[in-house]
Amino acid sequence: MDSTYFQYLDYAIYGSAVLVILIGLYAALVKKSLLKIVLGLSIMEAGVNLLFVALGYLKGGTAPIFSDGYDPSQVMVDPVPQALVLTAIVIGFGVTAVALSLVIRLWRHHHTLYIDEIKNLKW
Amino acid sequence: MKKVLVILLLAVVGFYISETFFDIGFGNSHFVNNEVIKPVKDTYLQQTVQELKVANTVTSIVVNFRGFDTLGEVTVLFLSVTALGSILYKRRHHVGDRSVLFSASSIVTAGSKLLFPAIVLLGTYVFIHGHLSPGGGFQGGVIIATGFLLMLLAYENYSVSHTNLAIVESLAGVTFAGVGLLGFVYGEQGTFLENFLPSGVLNDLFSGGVIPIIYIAVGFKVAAELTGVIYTVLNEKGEQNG
Amino acid sequence: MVGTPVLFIAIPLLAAFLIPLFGMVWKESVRIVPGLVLTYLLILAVNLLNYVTVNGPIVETIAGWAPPFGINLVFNAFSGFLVTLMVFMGLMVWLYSYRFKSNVEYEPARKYFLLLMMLVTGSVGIVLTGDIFNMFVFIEIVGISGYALTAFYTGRDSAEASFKYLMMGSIASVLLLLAIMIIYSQLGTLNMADIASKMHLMDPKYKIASFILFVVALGIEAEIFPLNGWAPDAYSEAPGPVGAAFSGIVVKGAVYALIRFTYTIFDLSGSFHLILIIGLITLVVAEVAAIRQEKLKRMLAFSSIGQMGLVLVAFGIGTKEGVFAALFIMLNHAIIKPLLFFTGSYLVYHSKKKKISDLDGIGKLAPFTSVLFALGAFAIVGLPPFAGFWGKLSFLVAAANSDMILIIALILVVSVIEIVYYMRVVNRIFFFKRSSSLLARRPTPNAYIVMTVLGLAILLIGFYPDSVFGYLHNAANSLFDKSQYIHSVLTATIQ
Amino acid sequence: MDMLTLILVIFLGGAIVTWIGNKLNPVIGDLLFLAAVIVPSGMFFTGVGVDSTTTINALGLTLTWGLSPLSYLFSLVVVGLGILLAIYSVPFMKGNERTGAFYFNFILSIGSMLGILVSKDWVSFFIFWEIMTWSSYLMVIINGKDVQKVGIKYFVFSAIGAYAMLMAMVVMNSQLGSFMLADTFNNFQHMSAGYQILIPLLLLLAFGVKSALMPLHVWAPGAYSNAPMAFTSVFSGALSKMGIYGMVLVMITMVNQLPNGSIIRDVVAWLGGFTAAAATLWAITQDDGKKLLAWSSVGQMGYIVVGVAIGTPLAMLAALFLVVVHAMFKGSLFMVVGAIEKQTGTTDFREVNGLIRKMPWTFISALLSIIALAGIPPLAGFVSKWMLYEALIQNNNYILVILLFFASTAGFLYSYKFLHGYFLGQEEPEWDHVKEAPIGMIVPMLLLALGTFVLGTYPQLLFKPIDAALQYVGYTTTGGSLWADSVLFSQWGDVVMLQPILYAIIAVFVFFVIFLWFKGKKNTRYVSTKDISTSGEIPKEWENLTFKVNFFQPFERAIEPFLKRQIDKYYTAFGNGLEALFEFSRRVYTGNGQTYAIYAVLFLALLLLFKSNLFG
Amino acid sequence: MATFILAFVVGMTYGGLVRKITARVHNRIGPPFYQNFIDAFKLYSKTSAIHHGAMHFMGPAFLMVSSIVSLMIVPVLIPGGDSWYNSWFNNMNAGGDLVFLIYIMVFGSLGLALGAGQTGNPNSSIGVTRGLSQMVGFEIPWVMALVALMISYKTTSIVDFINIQQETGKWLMFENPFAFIAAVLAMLGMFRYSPFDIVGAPSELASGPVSENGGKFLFTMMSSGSVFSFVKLTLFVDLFMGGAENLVILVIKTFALYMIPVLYGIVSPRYRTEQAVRFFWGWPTFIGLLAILYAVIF
Repeated sequence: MDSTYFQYLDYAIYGSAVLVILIGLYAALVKKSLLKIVLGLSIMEAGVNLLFVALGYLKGGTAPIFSDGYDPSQVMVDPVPQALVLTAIVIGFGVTAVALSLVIRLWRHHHTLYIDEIKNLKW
Repeated sequence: MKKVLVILLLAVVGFYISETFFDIGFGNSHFVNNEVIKPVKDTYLQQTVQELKVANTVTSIVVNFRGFDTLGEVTVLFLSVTALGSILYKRRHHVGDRSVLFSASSIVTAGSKLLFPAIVLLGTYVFIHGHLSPGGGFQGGVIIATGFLLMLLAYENYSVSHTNLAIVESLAGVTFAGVGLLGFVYGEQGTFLENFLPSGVLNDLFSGGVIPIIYIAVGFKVAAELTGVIYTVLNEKGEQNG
Repeated sequence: MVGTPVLFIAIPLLAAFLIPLFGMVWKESVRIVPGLVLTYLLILAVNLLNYVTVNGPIVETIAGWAPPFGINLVFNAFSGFLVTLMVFMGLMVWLYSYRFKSNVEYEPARKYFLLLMMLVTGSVGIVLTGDIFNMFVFIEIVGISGYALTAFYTGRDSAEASFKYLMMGSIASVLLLLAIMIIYSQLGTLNMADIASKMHLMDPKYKIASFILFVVALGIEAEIFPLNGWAPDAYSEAPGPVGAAFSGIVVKGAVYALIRFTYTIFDLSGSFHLILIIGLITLVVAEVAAIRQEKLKRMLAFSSIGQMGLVLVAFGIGTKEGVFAALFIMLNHAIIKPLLFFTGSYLVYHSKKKKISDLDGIGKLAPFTSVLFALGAFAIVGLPPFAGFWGKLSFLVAAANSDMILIIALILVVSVIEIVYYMRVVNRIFFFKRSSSLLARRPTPNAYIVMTVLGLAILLIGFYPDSVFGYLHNAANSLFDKSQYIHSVLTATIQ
Repeated sequence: MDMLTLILVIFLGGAIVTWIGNKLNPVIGDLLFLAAVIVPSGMFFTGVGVDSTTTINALGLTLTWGLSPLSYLFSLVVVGLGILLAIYSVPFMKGNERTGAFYFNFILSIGSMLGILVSKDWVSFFIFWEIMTWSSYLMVIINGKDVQKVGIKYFVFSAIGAYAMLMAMVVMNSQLGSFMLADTFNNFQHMSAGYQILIPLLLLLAFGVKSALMPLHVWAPGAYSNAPMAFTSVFSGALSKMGIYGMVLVMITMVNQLPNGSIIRDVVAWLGGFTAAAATLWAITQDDGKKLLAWSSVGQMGYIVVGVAIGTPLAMLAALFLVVVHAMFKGSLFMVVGAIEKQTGTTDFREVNGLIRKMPWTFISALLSIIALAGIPPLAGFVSKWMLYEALIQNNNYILVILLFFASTAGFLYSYKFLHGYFLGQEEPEWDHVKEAPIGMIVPMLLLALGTFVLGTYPQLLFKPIDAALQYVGYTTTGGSLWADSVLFSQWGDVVMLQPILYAIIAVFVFFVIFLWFKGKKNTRYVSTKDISTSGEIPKEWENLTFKVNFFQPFERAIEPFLKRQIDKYYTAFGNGLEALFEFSRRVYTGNGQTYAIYAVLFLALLLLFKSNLFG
Repeated sequence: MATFILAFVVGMTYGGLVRKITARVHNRIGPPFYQNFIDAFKLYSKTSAIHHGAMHFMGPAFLMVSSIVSLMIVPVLIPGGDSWYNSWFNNMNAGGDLVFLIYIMVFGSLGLALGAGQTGNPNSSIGVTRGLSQMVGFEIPWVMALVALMISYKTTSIVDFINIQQETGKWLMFENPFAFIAAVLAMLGMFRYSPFDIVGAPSELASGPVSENGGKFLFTMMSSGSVFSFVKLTLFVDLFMGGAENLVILVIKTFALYMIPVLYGIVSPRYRTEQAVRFFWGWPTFIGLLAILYAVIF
């Protein structure tokens, strides 16, 4: 592929990933519903993973898999970020699960998901 | 007011982060045979082929080079299941009564009964071939868990016994940690999580030493844990409807 | 050599996976097994620490790949000291809560002890690991078990506290990942020693960005001031022993990470000052907030945040004496604050609102617990001849030797505030008219043992500080020479 | 083990053992208590020489303990008072539920005071100082009476002082690289000029708090009157003297080396004089014996501070003499109040009166001590006061002389008020049941009171140790002894010359007593105090004509404008303001999780924005 | 002893004269000047029937002690004067020290106060408090005056003062007039005549410290009081008027000095206590300050 194409892609990919992070953060900071906050958190993690995977890309790289008929001449993308992202995804899943269970608990306790009403602990 | 403040803050943060990453540059070419830094990935790539005879480098990294991370990650899953259990724990915990959003039609039930074995089979395939092809224990485990999810959604009274789940995930975890500890004994360097089995030949199913074993264990574990999560959450019915 | 550092991680994980199976066979085992594991770990830690003090740091490589390719664990005097401390505290917390949870059924008990063990393991892992991503994983382990333990009591506001903790925690993890990314993208490696050795190759722009992200991410765990909103809620709503575990174990891990990044990995000029300023702000705000608390455990939480701020200040001084003082304060805090949490949670056990004013004259009812609480209070405010004094003294000496007169004055003013609120509580306990409808709970035998051990430790360190002097000194030295760390890791031969 | 260490260890261990023993059985507790105080004290008198030192290594520091003539002088006060009060407090605390805690703190504070005196380096000095502080703090609040107010006030002030000392000592260490007292004093010049000013000020703050110097005195009245009287004797007699001890050290060793140290001297001296005068006025207005004595202790400390601050040999002599004497008479007076409280249950002048015939021995010791307090010859208070005046006049501090004269003259008022309030006046039927205090309480106070008499007659008993102490700290004498340049002892020829007058006084006194006795007592009978000629009519039994309520009303009216101003109020206002500020500042912790998250992002944004400033 | 007799006689006589003069000024006849002696003897011959306990005895004794001791240390005549009877009067003159004197003079009133308090008569206590308050009042200018003297002559010994005045031939009342004025104003209070006589207010019936005292007690008080006034006068003479060579001069000087409070008192109404205290802390103190300044400057 020609490189000018990548000139825009640089910004597009990183930018969109960062944007996803920011959107998630915004949701987590502003939205009033607990579920939306949890959603925001997981969106944030998704954005980070996206960014990380994009970071591992090499121009013209192929998947780092030595299955039959790969040509050693071709450069491979960085496998490490993928491995790390795998871990990160799973961890994110775990955290989200715990968060949702907490939301359920809060619903049990307060019968609302409106975060401004869940302020028994202050000062 | 608050929104404006947050947006401003996010603008600042986003600006700096994206600036940093734009400077790094997409497809960071400075890693390609960079002799000053000598990134570890090059070593990984060549060692994967030469030493471990594993086709999928990601797998080799996940399971062997950075197997310790994976152990921790499995632990995180395990913990999250435990956490779920302890957070949602209620004195009276009837197994079976769970919030039914809608009753599935007979097509769904029949179809899911049809699909379930296929899904499980696919998952198994994915994590058995984790070291050869894209995919691996996590992916396979998730696929299997989706199968269970399907059944749980389709059949209101479909139940998985917690005990079995616990046994499966415990055994899988024990396998992982035990294989790691066996590395002490049999590995020629005597380190944790070391590969002590013959590596075999590249692109062979029985290659890569302990990697397939560990990945299979991981597959079972992930499947069991995700199913457990789904099951626990499904069995949670809010007070409002019952 | 009796064992390798990786056992600190492997054994608990194995046990954690096995515990459900054991539980099916014999229910009591879910309480006992974690204790056994922790005991073994303590023995291991002590042996390794002595080994290390004799013949240098141990670098454990994993999966047979020498660093920087494989993940490695570093057990030198510094990390070893912290590990020993953490494991000891973990054992104490376990022993304390062994009967504490006797009134809950099998299921929660199993989960409680499992999570507790994993909390300790994760913190130990944070301290031991030599790989930043691996540290991230361990931080997450600690985080999840922390959320679960915070929300352990149903029916209280614990879920709310836990949710706040979780929000902050996941933001922290995102930032941590970003920071790791930046470093990896620049240096192509994740091994701390490797990073440290290549740090000079990195453009300061990236250095600064990643360092800031690290500081914020780890600061959330380490309860730095603007980031510590979750801490008081979590401390006060979690079960008593868990609060003790937080203050005695978890925070130590986070602070360790922060310090490791500041001292070893990054070579930024202003980083020490940043740590110093952050610590000062944290200290002042926390103590000031603590003086106005109505709830006992909340007050203790704020005070422990303040102590962590003090530790950061001591680290921020940036001299070897400063590090020594910081370690000493950490040690004291790890011994004293759990004692306060234990005794405090017994004292407020029957008062529903957990208010300090509910404690009037409880000293008559529960003399043993009250006396130990008073001992802890005296020690934590740094009155001689108790443990806290030596830490404070060494800190002040270190600060004075680097000409920080105003900081000394500020710290002393703050500790006057500290004295005020602790003494108010002690006065209420002992010298107030006993309020009716006041019930004290007799501690269970194991709680007696724990409190006595901690109290004796306070007295021992107070009267004979040299008993820990050597370890602290080695730890400070080993943190300080960075080149030795890098060298020992990068030339790690597979033993 | 070395003698000093052994003594201190016995004190410490004795405290704990006594506490436990008292939990077991009160009698065992009492015996252990007496043993734990008297045995090490005896060992101290017999076993410890002035030049014995011992060192202990802790945390890379060396703690050095030893005894110097100066500290020997003070330790006499501490140990002597300790023994007597130990004997006193056994009957005093009988039946009190907190006896164990009392014994514990008592032994601990005595031991720590001894420790302060023997410590030759700042670290152990500070350690013992703090132990003394918190043990006495526990003693102050042990009755559970307005604990939060008085107790916290005391502890906060002590802590401020102690931390000032701590700061000073670490700074000195960083400057001179040594914690030893001697090094810091000798190498004082080598510090930078700013520190040379800063450190003496800090130390003076520290010691001024303990010795209740005027702006820092507000803790004293409450603390003195709140503590059990058996301990208040130690408190005002010995514990406050630790501040004097430190002040002596600082004044001699540091301020003397300052180029313009005379300014500091004058300021401190003026503060002392002001303390003496104002505290005396406050004492006059009190209606409770404890409070009255507490204020008067503050006043007496003022005298001592003046003497120390002037710092001429004569003034030093007077100050140290007054240290010992004040310990004696004030200790005895507090014991008297304790006895009265024990027997009658109250210490309010307006409630008890006419105890003179019920508790004659208590009255005699009170009388002697009061005369000594008022500084009237032939008792010991006079000698010190006189030397003080002379020193001031020789040093041309005339206004201070006036101030002190005024103070001591006003002192007569509260002295009289004290005696009259308790012992004189009409005898009420409600106090008929009152008996004399038990022998264990009578003997110590009588001993102390007579001691003042002996010292007043033979001052040179005390001059020799004081002389040794002063020569040790570097005063050179002209005529062999430091009291040579006192009119009292020079112009009157010699110390011996004083005694004929005193003997004459005693002789005339005895003569007239006998004269009146034989001439008057013969064929006269005692009539109750109801039988008085109030305009001819005899008051009934239930009428109480004793004149107690606002006793010095005219005088108080005269000094009203002064009484309006209280430093205490300002401190309280300051404290409340701080608390309000704190209350406000902890509002950052709004219970909302999102707010905390926003804080986090805000912090991140700030760091990112100012990164160039942070990491240049 | 001779000193005592002299002091007794002179004091009594002055007392009698005062009563006479007062009466004259109030144009009454008044008692003869030897009335006091009669009273004294009468009182002495009386045997009192009751007493109020030990302190009641000690009070007068204290009073007597203070008056006699102060008499002993105040030089009546110039030491080493030429009169033939001079040797009768130097009993402890060597030790005439002002500070000692000040304190020993207070001693008596305190003892008296104690004795009065023992009786339980409220009026006694009231009188005592008034007296003590007033004492605090006039003590300040008095001490200021003395300090001024001490400053200017660097001694606290009365004998030295006398010698100085003998050598220079100038009386200190002219050397340092402010000191003299302050001292005299203080003396007004010291003698407790009107307007400062609220202490033992004679107009009310049987009140003040001396109430409840009859017979021997009152005799002792009277005599000691008269001795006291003599002592004070002598002290003033010694300090400000250069001492006295022989008795005649002494009598003249003392009487002249004595008239000041008397005449001032006769014509002026009585102050309340706080007024008195305020009075003493007003002008007299100011003058005392002037005296000190004067002494410091010159």
